[in-house]
Amino acid sequence: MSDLNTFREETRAWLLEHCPESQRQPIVKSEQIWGGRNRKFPSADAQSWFEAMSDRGWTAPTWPTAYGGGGLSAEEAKILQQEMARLGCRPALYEIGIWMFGPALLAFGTEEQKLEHIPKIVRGEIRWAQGYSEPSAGSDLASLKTKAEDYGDHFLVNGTKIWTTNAQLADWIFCLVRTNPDAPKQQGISFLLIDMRTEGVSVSPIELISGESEFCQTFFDNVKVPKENLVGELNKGWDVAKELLKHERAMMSSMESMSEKEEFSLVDLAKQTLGVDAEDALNNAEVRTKIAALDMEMQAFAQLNERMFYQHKAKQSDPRLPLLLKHIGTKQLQRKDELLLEILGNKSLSWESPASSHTEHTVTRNWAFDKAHTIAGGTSEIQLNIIAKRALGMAS
Amino acid sequence: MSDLNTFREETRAWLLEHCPESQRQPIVKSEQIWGGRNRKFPSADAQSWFEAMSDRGWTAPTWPTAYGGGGLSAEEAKILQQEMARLGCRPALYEIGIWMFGPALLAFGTEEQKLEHIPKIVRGEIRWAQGYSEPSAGSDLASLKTKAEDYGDHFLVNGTKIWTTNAQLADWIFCLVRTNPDAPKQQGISFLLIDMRTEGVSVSPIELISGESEFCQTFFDNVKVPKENLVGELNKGWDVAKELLKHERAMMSSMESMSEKEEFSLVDLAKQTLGVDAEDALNNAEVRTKIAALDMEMQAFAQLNERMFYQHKAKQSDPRLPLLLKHIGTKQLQRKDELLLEILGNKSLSWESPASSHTEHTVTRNWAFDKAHTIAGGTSEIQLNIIAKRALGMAS
Amino acid sequence: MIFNEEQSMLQDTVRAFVQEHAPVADLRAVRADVNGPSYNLELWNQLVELGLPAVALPEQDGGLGFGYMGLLAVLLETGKTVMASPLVSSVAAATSLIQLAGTDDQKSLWLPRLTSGEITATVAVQEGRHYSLSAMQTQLVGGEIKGSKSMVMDLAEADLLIVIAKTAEGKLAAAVLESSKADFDAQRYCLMDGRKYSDLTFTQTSVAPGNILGEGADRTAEIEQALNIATIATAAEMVGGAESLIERTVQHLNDREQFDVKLATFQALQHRCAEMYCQLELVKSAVFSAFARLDRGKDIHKAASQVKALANDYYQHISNEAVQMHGGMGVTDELDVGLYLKRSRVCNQLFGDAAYHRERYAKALGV
Amino acid sequence: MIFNEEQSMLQDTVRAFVQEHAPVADLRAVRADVNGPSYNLELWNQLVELGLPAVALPEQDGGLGFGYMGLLAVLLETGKTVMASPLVSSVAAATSLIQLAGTDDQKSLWLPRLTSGEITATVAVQEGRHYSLSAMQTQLVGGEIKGSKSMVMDLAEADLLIVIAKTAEGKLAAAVLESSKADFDAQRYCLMDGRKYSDLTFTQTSVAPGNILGEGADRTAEIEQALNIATIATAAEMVGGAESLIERTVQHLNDREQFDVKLATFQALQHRCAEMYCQLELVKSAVFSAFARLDRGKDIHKAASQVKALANDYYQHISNEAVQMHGGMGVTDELDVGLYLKRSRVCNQLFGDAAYHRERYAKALGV
Repeated sequence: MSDLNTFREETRAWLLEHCPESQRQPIVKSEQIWGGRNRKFPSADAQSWFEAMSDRGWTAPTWPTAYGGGGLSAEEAKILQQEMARLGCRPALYEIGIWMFGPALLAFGTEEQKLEHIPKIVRGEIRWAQGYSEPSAGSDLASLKTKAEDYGDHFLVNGTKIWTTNAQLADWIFCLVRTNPDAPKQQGISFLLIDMRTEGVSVSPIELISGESEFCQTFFDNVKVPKENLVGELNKGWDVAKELLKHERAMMSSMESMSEKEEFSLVDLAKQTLGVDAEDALNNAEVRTKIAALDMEMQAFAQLNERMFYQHKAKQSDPRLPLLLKHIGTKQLQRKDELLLEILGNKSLSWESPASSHTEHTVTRNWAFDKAHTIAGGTSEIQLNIIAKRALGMAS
Repeated sequence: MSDLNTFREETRAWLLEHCPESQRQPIVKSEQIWGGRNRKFPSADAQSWFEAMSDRGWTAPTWPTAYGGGGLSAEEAKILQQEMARLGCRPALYEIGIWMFGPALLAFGTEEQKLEHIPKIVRGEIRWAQGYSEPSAGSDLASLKTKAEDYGDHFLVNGTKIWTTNAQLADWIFCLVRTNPDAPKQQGISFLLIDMRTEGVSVSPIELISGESEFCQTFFDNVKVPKENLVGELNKGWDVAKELLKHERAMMSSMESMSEKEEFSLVDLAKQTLGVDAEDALNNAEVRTKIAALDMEMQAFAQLNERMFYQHKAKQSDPRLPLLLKHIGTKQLQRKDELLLEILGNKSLSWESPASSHTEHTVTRNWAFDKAHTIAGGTSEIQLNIIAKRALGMAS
Repeated sequence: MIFNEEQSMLQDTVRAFVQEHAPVADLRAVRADVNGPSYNLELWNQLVELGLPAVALPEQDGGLGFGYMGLLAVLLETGKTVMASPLVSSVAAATSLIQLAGTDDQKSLWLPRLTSGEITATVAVQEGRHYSLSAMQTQLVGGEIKGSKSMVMDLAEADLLIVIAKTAEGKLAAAVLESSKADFDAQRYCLMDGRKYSDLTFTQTSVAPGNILGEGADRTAEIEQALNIATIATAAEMVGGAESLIERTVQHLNDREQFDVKLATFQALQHRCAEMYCQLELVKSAVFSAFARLDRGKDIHKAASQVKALANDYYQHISNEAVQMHGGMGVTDELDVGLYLKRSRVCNQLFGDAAYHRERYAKALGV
Repeated sequence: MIFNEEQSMLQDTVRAFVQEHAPVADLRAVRADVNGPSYNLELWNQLVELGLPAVALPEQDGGLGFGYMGLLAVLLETGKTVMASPLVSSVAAATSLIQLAGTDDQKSLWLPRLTSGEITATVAVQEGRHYSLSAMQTQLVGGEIKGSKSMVMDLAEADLLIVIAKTAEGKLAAAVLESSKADFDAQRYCLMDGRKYSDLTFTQTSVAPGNILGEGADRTAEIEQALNIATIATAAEMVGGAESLIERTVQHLNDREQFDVKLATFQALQHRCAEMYCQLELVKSAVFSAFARLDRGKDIHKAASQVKALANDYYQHISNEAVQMHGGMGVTDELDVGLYLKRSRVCNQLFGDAAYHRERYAKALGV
């Protein structure tokens, strides 16, 4: 029996022993475990499962054991993932420290920085936020204005970051700041770590059109940041950001499946709704056509993903195809939302009115929230630019 | 009674006397009278009506009598137009010399040039063609390459012009040519008149996707053009072209009504077609929606035109609205063509097969021909640029 | 097809008033007060002082004689700031119903109080999820109403409630109830446009014969006409909103720089804005045409469907584009664009969605 | 969902052959010869030598066993140059019909001659203006065919004509006629794609029992399956055409300068090309999925409608955009884009237009 087979069997046995039955049910958003000084566990089972995993470093399976990681090879990590999926084990920890920041710090951080921050990420003791976007920068990230001035042993940071997800819950934030105002855009930017408890840091939530808010604006008013919190070289923060960005896409897609947003099948909801109300059958010839048209395209999108999967398996991946996913997927999602609104009619016009059901509220809230999907993480306009240039080779 | 009222009565009487009954029927394309050395009249009535009009200079009512024009004031010309419309008199002469070139020559030509060319236009003796576009220039007219080199008493012209409408029938052509290759684009261009009989001029027809062709490509191979055929100053041809362009739009819209293209009502044709074939009623729920949707938009376009008319009457014209017409109108026309094709099904796939009727052939030919409408006379892309900048004031 | 001098002056007056006194912030205040009125009563009283409840009606009915084109001028302006008011529920819908379908006695009883602004009224017509006259179930038989109604506007503020129902013969009838005294169940709720709506249930609500418009005569045609008026009035408000959204979006793109150039210089955005502007002027022309037909006494059955279907689809498109072009800030509640977006979806459902009106229009075309 | 090694090699072979021997100019030659054959017979013979008529069928039926995915590989490539051939009429439609619906005797009578390329066959199914199986009127009762058929492909070149008709019980039946000997009226004509089609009238055409596929057994399901195969084969050709059009358009925009910059740098054009490319990869994925299902023996009723509706709409859009982006030259016959444009409209009508397939798909969804 090969080593990997041994590893698989041992892992399976270990998971069966340490993952309580309750932690092998599909997870709901409210039971996700996020890190942080003030973290809370939804249940004793959740805490014991988390601690078993983090003790082995399996919250970050491939990270070096020197920093508390699991030290697994890529093959072993894959087996761990497969076995967890097979048993239905919940992810032990949700953290952007795990998904994005940790890998970048491992690549660019000093030994001291790694020893200081990585173990706390693995053990979920510190929750990280991301400070990239600024109110006036939009898609042009490199035009950021938050500045960090050199004051000898520390930087003095002034400015503001927006879309800092759950910043009110975060302990630390990693930021892109301008350290050389005279250099061309991307060349005067550094990557800085800031403790949210530092004097001068404040957070205010952003209310979205959907009424929800997990986003914040974070303000820095004469915030002193020790020099040792600089990651990578001075004015070379863009390189760190690029490394981090590589992990963001992977995270975005895993977030999708993890966030467990309550979604509805277009066809199922249409059948329920159009079928029940006899009067609605009268004017749904057009709606019926729209349902068929959209469902066909959504199937084609699923088939595109499936085709990419088989290409990947055969090591014949077409590098152009991944460039299409975000634009197509988000546009379809918004079309589906609009069509569901049309089908639900006046019951889809609120996420709180007593005249509508939970399902109707959810459809409506999704509709509003999903407007952000064609903006966040690279606007559709940027995606189309990229497709034109990189997939089609159009001159720029 | 005012002078204008007198003029109206006299004009009406004169028209009644000189316009034969046969020339007061709606005109069909084959009976339009175009000028030219080889012009032919479709009937004796047509000839007598043409000669009566041209003798009075009323083929060009407002042009000075010194050059053979009618010498009418704007008010009188309007009355003539109204009375002709009231009696249903056919236009006496179709000529781009009348519509576009004459007005520009009157503004920029020398006395000799006017005396030479204007009377022949008024009397329909010379047919003019326009030589602007070039194969490699597209919408960027000013990048034209046809060159006219100075050889003392004459220019030597080499190059090619495309989309020269009916050039095979024209006697003369007015051209934009490059006389200074070193100047920035628009500043090295001159406006030149060329006799098509000159050695080195040749014409070849362009076949369109609709199988039709009234367009040509015209070639100039070492063509000697006397210096006196330069209109306006050397290298200032762009000014003449701009003057001419002002008259082009007016012509384009009057051409629309004059060209009498056989058009079909979407709704009428749909009723005939969908009603007759019982089997087609089965899958037309979607088509029915499309008909309603497009008809609504076509109505709105008619209402936009109507609103502009009333604004104009009240001297409250919104200058942004005319900028919209070409884009909206041509797009709707193409949508209508596509929908008619969809309705007619496999009977709409040819303009010559014995399996289809005259109506079906015409619909199909229109479909193909109308693809040119969003390209010719300013592409839709240029139109949208203009709307964004001039109507909406978007920065450029 | 265009405003006459009086109508233009009226538009100027209303524009000045709305821009100064009823900015979008006013709607936010209405929205925040979830148990409060559906519109700012004080602002409404000021509109009453301007005579707006009487604007459309002829002088013999106590109106100011601006014609419905006058009401159009008003709605285009209030739409620009998504101002909440009973202009659609009371002025366009209920007042037209009484004027068109009422007997002389009924008109003289109610119209003066409506045109003076002493009272307001609203209409209960929609049922279930989607507005559909042909699918209407509520019955008015033997002097009693039975059935349920959804999405009734401004009910708590209205003195009169006009219920549209079907007679035993399948004709339409309109019953005028005093909303505070009549016997029915009402559930009041906010929708995402920040305004208040009610769902009603009538188990056996009695109506006196004198409270049925026309007092027994068949008023189906008049009721349909009044609802068509309410339909195009809704569309008029939507056109005002769409116009304002395009202005705001162009302004944003002209102000905002990215990659060292103004966003407005990006050709893809220019073309999309130009397309939106084409849509705006198309639907605006259709709206002007419909109101002009109305004032000329012509039928507006087909026109109403044309106008509402176009307004629904175009405003939906324009509000989506406006949010997208405002970027990240476009999805925050801080910016006003989201309020237009939500109002557009509510308006979509008032007096018929686009599919309903396209179906009705296709029928009118005879296809 | 992707080609295996053999299928990829087959695609490479066909690509090399088509690009070298069957450029778009070949279709022009076919078109110019209005009374000539519907495709270049010499080129077809070369495809026969490559074994293409046998590509999809399993070895026990005389096929090469590439599966239908092999046929997909072929059609994507021939589609790229809008090559005229009987691949859809004979290989995808008629051969599948016999293989699926024929008795063992019928299969051994006809399949070897079809797979060897000795003969070709075609199918008469469409009637009137629009393809619709449910609306089919042609009857096969008492051994006689009565009815008419439209838009039959490649009839003059075909040795066998398979007529789809309804039985007295309303089931589908397929009758195999020797096209040169059978008694029916045919009107042959060119369509704008340059190929030849025929409209047929059957007054009382006799069919021997042995010439009815299945010889009396109900073959409705098999006939529908074969027609679904022809449907997705048509879509596969369309995807090849659309792919080539996008390449040509991008090439043109990269080559052509206007206002001193390459056309390809205009953002509005970039975005429109990017959208076209998204459409292409979506429909291509759907086509791969449908052929893969077919080879796995799964039902493709819904998949066929999905694929054909998407191919119709996308290719229509892409061909319109390609003409527009080629500017003035795009509307001349000199450029090839117009040939793709016209072929796309002909393909739209073959085996069902988009509205037909959306309707069929909606029914399959159960809405």
